[in-house]
Amino acid sequence: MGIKNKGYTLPQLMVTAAAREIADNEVIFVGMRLPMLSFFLAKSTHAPNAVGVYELGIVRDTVAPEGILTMGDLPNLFRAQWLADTADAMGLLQQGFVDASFIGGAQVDRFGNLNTSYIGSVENVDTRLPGSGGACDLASLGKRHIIIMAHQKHRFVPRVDYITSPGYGEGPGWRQQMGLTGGGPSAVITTLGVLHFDPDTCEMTLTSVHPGVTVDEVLENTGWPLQIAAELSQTPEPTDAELSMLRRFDPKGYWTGA
Amino acid sequence: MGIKNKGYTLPQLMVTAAAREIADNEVIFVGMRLPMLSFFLAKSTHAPNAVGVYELGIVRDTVAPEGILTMGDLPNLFRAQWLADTADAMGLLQQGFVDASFIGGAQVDRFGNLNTSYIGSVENVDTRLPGSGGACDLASLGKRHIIIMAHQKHRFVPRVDYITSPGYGEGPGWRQQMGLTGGGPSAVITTLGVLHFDPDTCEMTLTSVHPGVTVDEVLENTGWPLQIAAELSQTPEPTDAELSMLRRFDPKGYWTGA
Amino acid sequence: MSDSKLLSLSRAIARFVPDSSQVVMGTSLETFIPFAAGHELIRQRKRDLTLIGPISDILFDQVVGGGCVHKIRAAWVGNVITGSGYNFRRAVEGGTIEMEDHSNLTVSMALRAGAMGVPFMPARTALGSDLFKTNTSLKVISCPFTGDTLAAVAAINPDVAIIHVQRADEYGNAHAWGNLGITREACMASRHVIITAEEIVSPDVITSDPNRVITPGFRVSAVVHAPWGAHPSPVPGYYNRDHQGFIDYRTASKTSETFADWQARWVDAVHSSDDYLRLLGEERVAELALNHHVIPEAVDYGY
Amino acid sequence: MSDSKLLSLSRAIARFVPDSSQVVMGTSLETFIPFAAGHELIRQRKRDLTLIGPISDILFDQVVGGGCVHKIRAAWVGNVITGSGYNFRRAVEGGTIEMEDHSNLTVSMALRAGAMGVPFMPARTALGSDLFKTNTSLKVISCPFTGDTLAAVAAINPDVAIIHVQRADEYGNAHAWGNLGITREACMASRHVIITAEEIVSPDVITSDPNRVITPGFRVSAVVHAPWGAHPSPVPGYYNRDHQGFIDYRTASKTSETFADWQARWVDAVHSSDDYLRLLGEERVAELALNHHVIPEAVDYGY
Repeated sequence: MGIKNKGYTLPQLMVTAAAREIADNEVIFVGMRLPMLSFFLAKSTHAPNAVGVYELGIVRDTVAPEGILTMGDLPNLFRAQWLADTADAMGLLQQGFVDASFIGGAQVDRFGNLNTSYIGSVENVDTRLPGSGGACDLASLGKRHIIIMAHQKHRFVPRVDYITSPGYGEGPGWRQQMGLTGGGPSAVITTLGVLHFDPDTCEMTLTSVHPGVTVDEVLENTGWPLQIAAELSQTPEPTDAELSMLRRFDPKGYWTGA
Repeated sequence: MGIKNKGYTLPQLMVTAAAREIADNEVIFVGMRLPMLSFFLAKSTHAPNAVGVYELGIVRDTVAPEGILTMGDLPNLFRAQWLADTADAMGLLQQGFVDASFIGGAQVDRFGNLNTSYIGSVENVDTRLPGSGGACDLASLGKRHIIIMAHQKHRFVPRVDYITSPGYGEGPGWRQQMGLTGGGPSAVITTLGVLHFDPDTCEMTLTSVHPGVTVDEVLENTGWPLQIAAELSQTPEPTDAELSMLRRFDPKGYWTGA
Repeated sequence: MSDSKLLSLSRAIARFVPDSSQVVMGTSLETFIPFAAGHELIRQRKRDLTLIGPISDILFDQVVGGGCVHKIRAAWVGNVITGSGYNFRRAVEGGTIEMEDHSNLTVSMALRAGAMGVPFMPARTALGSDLFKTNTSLKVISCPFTGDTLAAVAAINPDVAIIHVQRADEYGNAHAWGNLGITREACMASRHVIITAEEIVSPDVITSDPNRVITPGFRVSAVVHAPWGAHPSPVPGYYNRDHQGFIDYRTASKTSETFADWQARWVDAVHSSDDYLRLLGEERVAELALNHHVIPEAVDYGY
Repeated sequence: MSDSKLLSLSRAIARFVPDSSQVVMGTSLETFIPFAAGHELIRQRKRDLTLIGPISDILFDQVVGGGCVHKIRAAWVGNVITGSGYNFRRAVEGGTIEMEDHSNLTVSMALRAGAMGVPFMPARTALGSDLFKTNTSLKVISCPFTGDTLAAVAAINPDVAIIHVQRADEYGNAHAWGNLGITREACMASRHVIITAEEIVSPDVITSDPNRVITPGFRVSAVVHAPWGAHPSPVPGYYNRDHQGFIDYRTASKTSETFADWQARWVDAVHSSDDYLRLLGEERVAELALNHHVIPEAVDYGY
């Protein structure tokens, strides 16, 4: 993958890239795994006033005082701003108070539709995945969402087998037609690079590649003819300060270890 | 009114009669004023396991430790079983967990429809009354409700000017037709007697007169030809035990004074 | 941490309740009624307000009497222990205010719809009633699954919720305990939330018990220190209901003239909670104090 | 006061969870997962259950592995920190269980509809998604007021909710603090509620803080004393999450054979919370203890 011996791991690079998608003062619906670390990193660096909303019924504007593996670990409840119901968190989301969220996926397509439910078909299931959780809600209702996933050809497919979390569906105008009032995916952070969505075509477009990754490598691992941005950059590496933060949030390297 | 010098007041008689409409173990949605006293009296005598649900978000299975004038007086919150939302109380009601409730009214008609909103017409208001509060919900959703009101000809009218709280509408089948899934008024406790509803015709029928009240007096004060039960009785008088309870719940006689 | 949202009552009302606002208040029914804030609406001569609430007790009657109200969307307006609200009666009978008649359940569902970001909520109440005649926020619908006849209640998203609580920090995080009525949905549904609080406390007090917080601080626009701000209604942990205040108000509000006197004395001449307490008198204040206490069994939010 | 509802875990499950029941559990998502009760379902060889919940973590996977499940109505089934639930995968891929695919919001709305006694609730989520293909409880509707396209979610009224809490009295009044997920609506919507509690306390403890009660006692059918009943998930005030338990379970559940060994050791051989704690070992139990404490600032519910 080309980032060995650079002093950081691939997950650390991805978490850092994802954190940069968060602006200060934003309300973030925080998902599990890497997204949680991205939120913590953003809060501790450039977005100190970001507020975190968690689907299990937590709002907090501070980082948990100790490394945690799930959003329900007790340090994440400790001195929270609000402990409430899932519906309360979802109400904030559905009203449009959530600026951004992060979602992982097993399959994604050129319009950012995500599948975390069924590989194969519903009638003839090859692989059953865990399902939506809150992902479908975040993809439907947030102002924007950021996708984080492994960049592999069997995951980056022309058309997902099942839409768990709607992206731009079949292209421009589709969300409005379905009744989705706004939002849609804004970025995809992968193991190879960062992609954004073309505002006109709604198509995923490669905007940066990770250090040591070539564009050809990205194209080979994408199941459709991928659009490349005119100004393609290299994904910025995590700084030492970011890395030391990340080690605090994930002290055992459970999520971001090599 | 004929009950002077009997050692109890008319409101005390009415509250006692209303209390007898509650059975043990029932869940009662407790309204303001006399109904609250009726519930307390029932709980302290023949219905010790009755549970009280209050629209402001209180469930309690004990009587408030001190006389109160509103359901929101702090003694009614003291050691409550549940302090919650109005919607929680209404959910119990709408699901069908409430056995009985009490409603007052300014106008009632032969089918038990109640008006606590507009006298005259909506376009040309003679008198504006306070409105529904929770009464419309109780009348719509409880398994049964008991009406408590003054028995006067201008209040007992052939057809109410405005249906705030639906009774049997225009007669048999009306509630089902409107989409109301059950319930309806079961009794009316008035200043002159007690009335129940004929299961076949849904019409209000006089079943007992208060001590010293004649049937003619009731008929004169009713705005339509009132049905009289074949077995007409006299409303039982409050016992000494009931009266002493009532004095505890309403120590200053605010509701039940002469 | 964000900037402080602590404002004086007059600045909070001036800034977040312009004329023609839709205002939800009195959301806990008989408890926590934000009288101090309501009186400030009158003092500032607000005009064309729409008042939203469940039963309101006498607060709505006062604001109507102050000439501030264009429309009421509520289930009940009056004086809980004495009956009619006379300013309200005069205004409706005189045709000077519009009325949207709710039940307690429909107003709760309207705000829950607002809080959940959906345009309506279904209910089984009010079917066959005349509320449908005087409330265009109600429609009869069929359930898409069962075919049941239902009442659809249109969402209400007020411009501002005015909520009285026991304690809040300066960032808008507020604790309330006691019955909550429709407070949670009112806060969630409203564009702005003004918190008036018996006490302003440090954020550490609030984060010591996050289950008591009624709405997240980032949704709150202003925090006001308003001791005795709910008198004559009760506030759990602080003071009992002052029944005499409601009984006196009944008499005072019987005519427009007597109401004007009441307003001059109890509203226009009052410029602070100290003024108000002086008017009330020490003896009356002392009578409302709690004499029996229940301190909850401890819990631990540690890790 | 009514009769005591205190039962042993085995009697509560035997009595209130017959075969073919619709069971909602795991309602607080990652916290308070009622593992002890779930294991009792397996020990009693329940059959044809329908499991309802939001994310379930590994509890649903275990009950599926135990052969108790006919259908799942949930948003997510797996192992939060490791990914897939292998019993669940095998069962769906093998066609032995039916699936109704929800999102966290739709399952909450389904239970809120049940709790409010209405046959559906509207939402704006999942529109355009394939959840509509694998969930007949979802339909597309138009708002009767705005014409907006909405998702209607059909009500779910489970036969029984199994809820783990910190403390309860023997009459079914229970305190829970922490994040509550969909617990409130699950309790309200269900015909029966089984409470499993870390501690059984006197009613005075519960009535000292009525805002912490999750559902009124008269709606509860059974109360079970189940210390450590949510392990390896965390319980605020009692113990931290035992991540190793989830990691070990991942390995143990990889094949049907290894799962059978796991079930024999961790479920079938366990007959009490003492058995379970012995199996866990003192050292591991000690590691999960809280080391940092936050005791809330006091409040007063007096008068």
